Amino acid sequence: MAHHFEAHKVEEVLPFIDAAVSLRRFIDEEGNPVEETKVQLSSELLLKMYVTMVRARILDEWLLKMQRVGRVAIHAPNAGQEAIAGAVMALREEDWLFPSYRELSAYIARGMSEEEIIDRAMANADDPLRGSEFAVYGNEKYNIVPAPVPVGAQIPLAVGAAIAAKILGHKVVAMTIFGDGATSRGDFHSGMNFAGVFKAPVVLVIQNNGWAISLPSRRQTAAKTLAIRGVGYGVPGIRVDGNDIVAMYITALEAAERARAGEGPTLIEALTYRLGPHTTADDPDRYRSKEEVKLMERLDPIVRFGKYLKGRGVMTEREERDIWKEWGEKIESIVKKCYEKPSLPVSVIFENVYSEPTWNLKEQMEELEESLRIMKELGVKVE
Amino acid sequence: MAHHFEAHKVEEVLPFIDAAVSLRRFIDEEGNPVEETKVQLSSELLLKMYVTMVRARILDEWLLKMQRVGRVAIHAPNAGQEAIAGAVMALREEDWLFPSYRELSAYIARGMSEEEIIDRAMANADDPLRGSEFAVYGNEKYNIVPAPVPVGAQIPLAVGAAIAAKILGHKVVAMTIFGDGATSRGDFHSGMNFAGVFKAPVVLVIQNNGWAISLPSRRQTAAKTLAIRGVGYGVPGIRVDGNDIVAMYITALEAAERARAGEGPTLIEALTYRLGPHTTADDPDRYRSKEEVKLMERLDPIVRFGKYLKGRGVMTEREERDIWKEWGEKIESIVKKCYEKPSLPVSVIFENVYSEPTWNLKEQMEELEESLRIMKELGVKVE
Amino acid sequence: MVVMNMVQALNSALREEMRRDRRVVVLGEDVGRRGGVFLVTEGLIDEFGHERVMDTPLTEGGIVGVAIGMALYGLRPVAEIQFIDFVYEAFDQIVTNLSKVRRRTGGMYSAPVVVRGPCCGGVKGGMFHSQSNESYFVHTAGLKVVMPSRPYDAKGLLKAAIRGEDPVIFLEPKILYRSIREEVPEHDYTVPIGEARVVQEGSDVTLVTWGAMVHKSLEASKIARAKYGWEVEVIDLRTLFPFDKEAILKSLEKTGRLVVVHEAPKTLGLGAEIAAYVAENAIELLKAPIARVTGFDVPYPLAHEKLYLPNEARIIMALSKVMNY
Amino acid sequence: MVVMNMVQALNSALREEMRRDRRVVVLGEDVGRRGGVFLVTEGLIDEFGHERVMDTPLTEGGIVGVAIGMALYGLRPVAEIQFIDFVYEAFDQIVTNLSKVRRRTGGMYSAPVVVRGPCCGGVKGGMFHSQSNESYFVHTAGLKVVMPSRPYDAKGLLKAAIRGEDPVIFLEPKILYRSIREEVPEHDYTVPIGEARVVQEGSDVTLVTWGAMVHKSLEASKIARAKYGWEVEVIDLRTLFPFDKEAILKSLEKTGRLVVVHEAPKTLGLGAEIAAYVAENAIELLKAPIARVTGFDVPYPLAHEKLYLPNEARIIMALSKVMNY
Ligand SMILES: Cc1ncc(C[n+]2csc(CCOP(=O)(O)OP(=O)(O)O)c2C)c(N)n1
Ligand SMILES: Cc1ncc(C[n+]2csc(CCOP(=O)(O)OP(=O)(O)O)c2C)c(N)n1
Ligand SMILES: [Mg+2]
Ligand SMILES: [Mg+2]
Repeated sequence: MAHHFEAHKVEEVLPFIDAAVSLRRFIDEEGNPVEETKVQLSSELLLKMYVTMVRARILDEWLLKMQRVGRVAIHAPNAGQEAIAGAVMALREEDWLFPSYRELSAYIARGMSEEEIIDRAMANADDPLRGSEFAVYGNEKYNIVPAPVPVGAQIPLAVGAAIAAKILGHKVVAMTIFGDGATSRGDFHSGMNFAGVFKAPVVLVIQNNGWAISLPSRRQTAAKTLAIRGVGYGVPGIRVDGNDIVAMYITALEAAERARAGEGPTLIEALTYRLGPHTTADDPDRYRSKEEVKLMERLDPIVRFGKYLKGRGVMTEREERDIWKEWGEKIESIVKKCYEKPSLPVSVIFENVYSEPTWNLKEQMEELEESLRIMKELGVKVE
Repeated sequence: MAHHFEAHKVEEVLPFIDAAVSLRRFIDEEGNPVEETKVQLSSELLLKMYVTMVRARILDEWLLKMQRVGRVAIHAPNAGQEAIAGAVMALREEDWLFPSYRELSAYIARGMSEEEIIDRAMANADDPLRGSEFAVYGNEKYNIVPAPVPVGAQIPLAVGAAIAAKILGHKVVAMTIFGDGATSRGDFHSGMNFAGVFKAPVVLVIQNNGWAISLPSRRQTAAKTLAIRGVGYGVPGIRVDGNDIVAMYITALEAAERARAGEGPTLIEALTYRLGPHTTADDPDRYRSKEEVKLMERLDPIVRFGKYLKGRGVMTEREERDIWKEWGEKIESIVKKCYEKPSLPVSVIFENVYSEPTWNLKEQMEELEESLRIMKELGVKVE
Repeated sequence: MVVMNMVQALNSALREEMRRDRRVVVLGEDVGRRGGVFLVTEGLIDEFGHERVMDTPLTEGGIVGVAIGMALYGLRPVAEIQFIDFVYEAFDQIVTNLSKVRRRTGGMYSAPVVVRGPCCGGVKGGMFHSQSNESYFVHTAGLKVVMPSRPYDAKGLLKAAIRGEDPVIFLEPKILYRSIREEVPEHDYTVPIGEARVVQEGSDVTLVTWGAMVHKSLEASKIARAKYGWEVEVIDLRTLFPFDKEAILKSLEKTGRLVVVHEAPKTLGLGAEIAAYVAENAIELLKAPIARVTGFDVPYPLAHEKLYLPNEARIIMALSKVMNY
Repeated sequence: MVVMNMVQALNSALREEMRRDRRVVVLGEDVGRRGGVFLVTEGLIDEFGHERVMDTPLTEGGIVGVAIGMALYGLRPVAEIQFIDFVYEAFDQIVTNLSKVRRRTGGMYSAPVVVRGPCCGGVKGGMFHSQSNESYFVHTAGLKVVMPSRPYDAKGLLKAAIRGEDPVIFLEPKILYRSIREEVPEHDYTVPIGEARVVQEGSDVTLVTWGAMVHKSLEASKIARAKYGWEVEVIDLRTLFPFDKEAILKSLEKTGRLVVVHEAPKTLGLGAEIAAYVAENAIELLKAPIARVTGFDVPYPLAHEKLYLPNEARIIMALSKVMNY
């Protein structure tokens, strides 16, 4: 099978190297500060950012492994996109998050534990989403509404939640995260337009990771940037280096504060890069070159932020090693623990369709129970 | 019933008086030239433009009357928006048009006769669309694809036709016309984005007539203009005075030539005003003031263009009167002729669902025939 | 009691619920200043203001999607689709989020949105102002589907829908908006979702129907009684999902004959499910084939629409078929 | 003859049709360089170039809408929906334009588009990669709906769909993509739309099914024969609309018993229409109730999906029900 590559340079793939469009960045590729932040960030916060990304990276690797051995249905790798945590850390506890399916660091940033995430990924007995779907995460404890798998379908939900908060007089902001691919859907259009018209307190973050499966973002649209789309809805749009966690944090903080102050929505285009395959079912070698990925690896948000922290004396080399070691061990033991958990009961099939089961569901539950008896009789194994 | 008006000035309703956004215009409100056209337009063409608008205006009034006496199901008044004919006259015969439901002058510009339009409106035996729907017009003779009533649903069709023409190597342009309201739909978003990505030879014309039923266009979106939306798709957008038929013609001509030359799509926002109700089923007094309409009447595209033609010696006062008289009489006699035509046969109910009727349709046709017999027997009159 | 038509009954249901519960909000195209194109929301903006009565941009997908988000946050949105024929842009939000958000969030979140709008034909509305598209919703697990046939039910069912914990698709036959007037209580009441109503008792044949066809069926049954002496039991389903199977079976025990009448196209119209349910669970009750009288399997026609819709003649043909079997 | 799996059969159908007719084009998400996520379009871009094999932006509404426009102009587009669960954004274009454009233009224009995509469950796809949503299309007048159960039919039906004058929704059970291999002719052939296939003859009971359930039903019928001596006639519907009523009635004349098996949820699944059709037109043939074995009326579950899908035990329960009546 001959793989068909387009002759393109990295500069074409990764819009954020394109000098023709402005890009907000606080830390450069070598981990040096670019622009002085107006907000003073504490070392504690900076370290928390680092640890959050590390935890997500380790967890991501585990989920990949778990998928390979059949303990997880499908995983959408996060590696390279961990700086989204910065945007989420700009939210307050009472704010709401409507993520997509590639934001482990975002959940961790909101307080979700690895155990909760792994329970979800395995759809075991402790799965808060009760085995309904793969690759999506959320929990009302953290005001995180799990994503629908159809991409972008969460966007109008976030806008609606934001409008609701406004109507009720709550000072609550909704944030939604979605990919460059999702910007092509009607949901993006209607969500953005409603957000503009009703001045919804919402922050819309595009994780422009260069690709939507095999479609490069510059083929997703002929627009020069995605941030510029804001203009068409009367919504300010800003383009940031999505691999610079400080830029993500500060930009989202400003957007959230604008929203909270009643000044309406902001569209943030975060330029990042998906280092792994689209999902564990994907084969990226069919559509992009290994050289491209290699080149992009040097923009790894964790490495870069690590350099920054070390360069500014916030973290020592030893502390860095300890963080990786500590979380590597912790997560490994959590995985082991989760492996031991029982599966969900068969009854989940009929759960949560309505607030109370309708008569047809009751009839069908009986049919299922009867069939389980027959299966025993027949000696048929179904699951 | 107290009618609820917002306290707004005409300047707020009609974006085209807003000096903050540039507006292309060749003829001012008093009928004086504003900018010299680069293209020389012949007197013949100018007169044709005028006559086309007059014919549409007279026909519009007839359709209103015919609706009132129950000979037409619903009519969407065109008065005030006739200059759209200019955009359509910029097309060539081989080009395709995907209009909406408020463009009588556009059909006339493409060669459709009043008789054809009235047959359609009445859904009589000569209706080319065989009584399938109201308020929409089209005919393959003129490469006009009748609109679907769900607004904006024709946009991706026009883009698709344009892409097809390009694939087949035809030098054919597709034009689509739709309202300000339609720009909020997913179809606008996907159509624009495909047009940009595939450089489709398509001209997209927004008839921004200030209102989508009761929603003023400045509430349809928070964007400053609709033309600016083009930026978000890499499609040039331009704002023209949609009541200036010369501006419409020249802008569309440039756009069509760009498309034909392989340079891709153009978005044209034409600022106009709907002088009448939304449809014959509407009551605009519920949402806009009579004063507003009165003020807008002075922008009537026909009056204005008439002044221009007279001012430049292209048409005399007498010629003007004659045109109105001639077409008034012609159309009246056409209406009378159409009144005499028989209705469509009952069999249209089952026509054109598939290329050949499927078995269920044959069964159902028999049921219908049987029921017609029974109705006779029972003495029940259904229609 | 006040005499009301269906528009007034719906308007009073909305008004009362909005007064009762400040979480109830209304959104849609032209629902504010215009009061809706059929005036179902007339005057609400004056009483409740534009935050709770939102005139939205022209996007059904946006309206339903945003309504779901509002419901997740805790509001009780009533989203109007100006004509139910325009609901399809919202179909993704309906299938993906509205019907599944309780399920896909493990029961942590729910979206008790009412999506309401005028449906069905008979008013020369043509292809896109006449559709009876209830099947799409009935087939979608997670939704409830309602269609009233008279002002009393319209008000009581809409209140029940707004108060319920599940999403409801609320379909209003526009031909009935002003054609029927009846007494409607001024005190608070609801009509429970899931319960049919026996509109006319009869011992010979069970006729299950809903919406405007209730009235057509009553007309036809009058002719049938006068001409043939058949006593038709007419059941107004009112809730299309979950439909009241008990009421149908109970009637069938008496009559042994079943006719279903609906405006929607025949193939996979709800009549199919009712017939299948009976053929599966109660075939022993049947003395005759099940007959369906429905709209034809064609896009709704503008010309000759009266012949597209089930009428007395076709209903009587079906009654004869089951009576003379 | 060459031995092929369904992916290869579909790929060869596309390739042959694209060679035969330059109006045939393919569009969809990742259909070009990626060759589709299941590789159904693998290699086509190399042979036919990116104008005829278009990688599109991520919008199903746009894909179908643009495909319709292409068809109006004269092309024969084959639009891929990456998973049929994502078709809903296109539902407005499907209902409003695809199914009605011939009708609403008085027959002047038509849109012979094939909308194809992987459907159905069994591969741990969860809620949005497993749906069997054929009912939405079968209920929509103007569409034809097809679902093959084996490579031979997949190729022949896809060719027939591409050559036909009507829009076709072409549903491919993804679990069968690589699980079945069989001989497929190298010469040109089509399988006519509208014709069912008797997969196994039998005299006791007629089992109507389609897609992956054909194979489950054959398994179950083996057990039924071995254990109870029942001879089950298994009919693969292949075309879901217009379905082959003759084939069903002919078999019923022999057996007098009907079981329908499908993955889609029960309420208004296509089984309902088949049951209703028989209860309406051929009840005299029936010796027993009609039984349906279907997916449950819930969003497709990730956990325990094998218990959601019809299986041998449930099929045998239904067979007993009609055999022991
Ligand atoms: C509506 C819809 N269509 C198709 C898919 C299949 N699909 C899953 S992810 C994806 C690409 C998404 O790209 P993007 O939005 O950029 O997010 P990323 O995967 O790059 O994070 C596609 C086509 C889907 N999930 N939803
Ligand atoms: C999808 C859809 N939703 C709602 C309607 C009902 N409707 C008909 S026209 C209209 C307003 C359209 O406004 P605009 O696009 O500005 O066109 P205009 O009528 O002003 O020419 C509405 C809401 C429709 N036809 N289609
Ligand atoms: Mg992406
Ligand atoms: Mg308008």
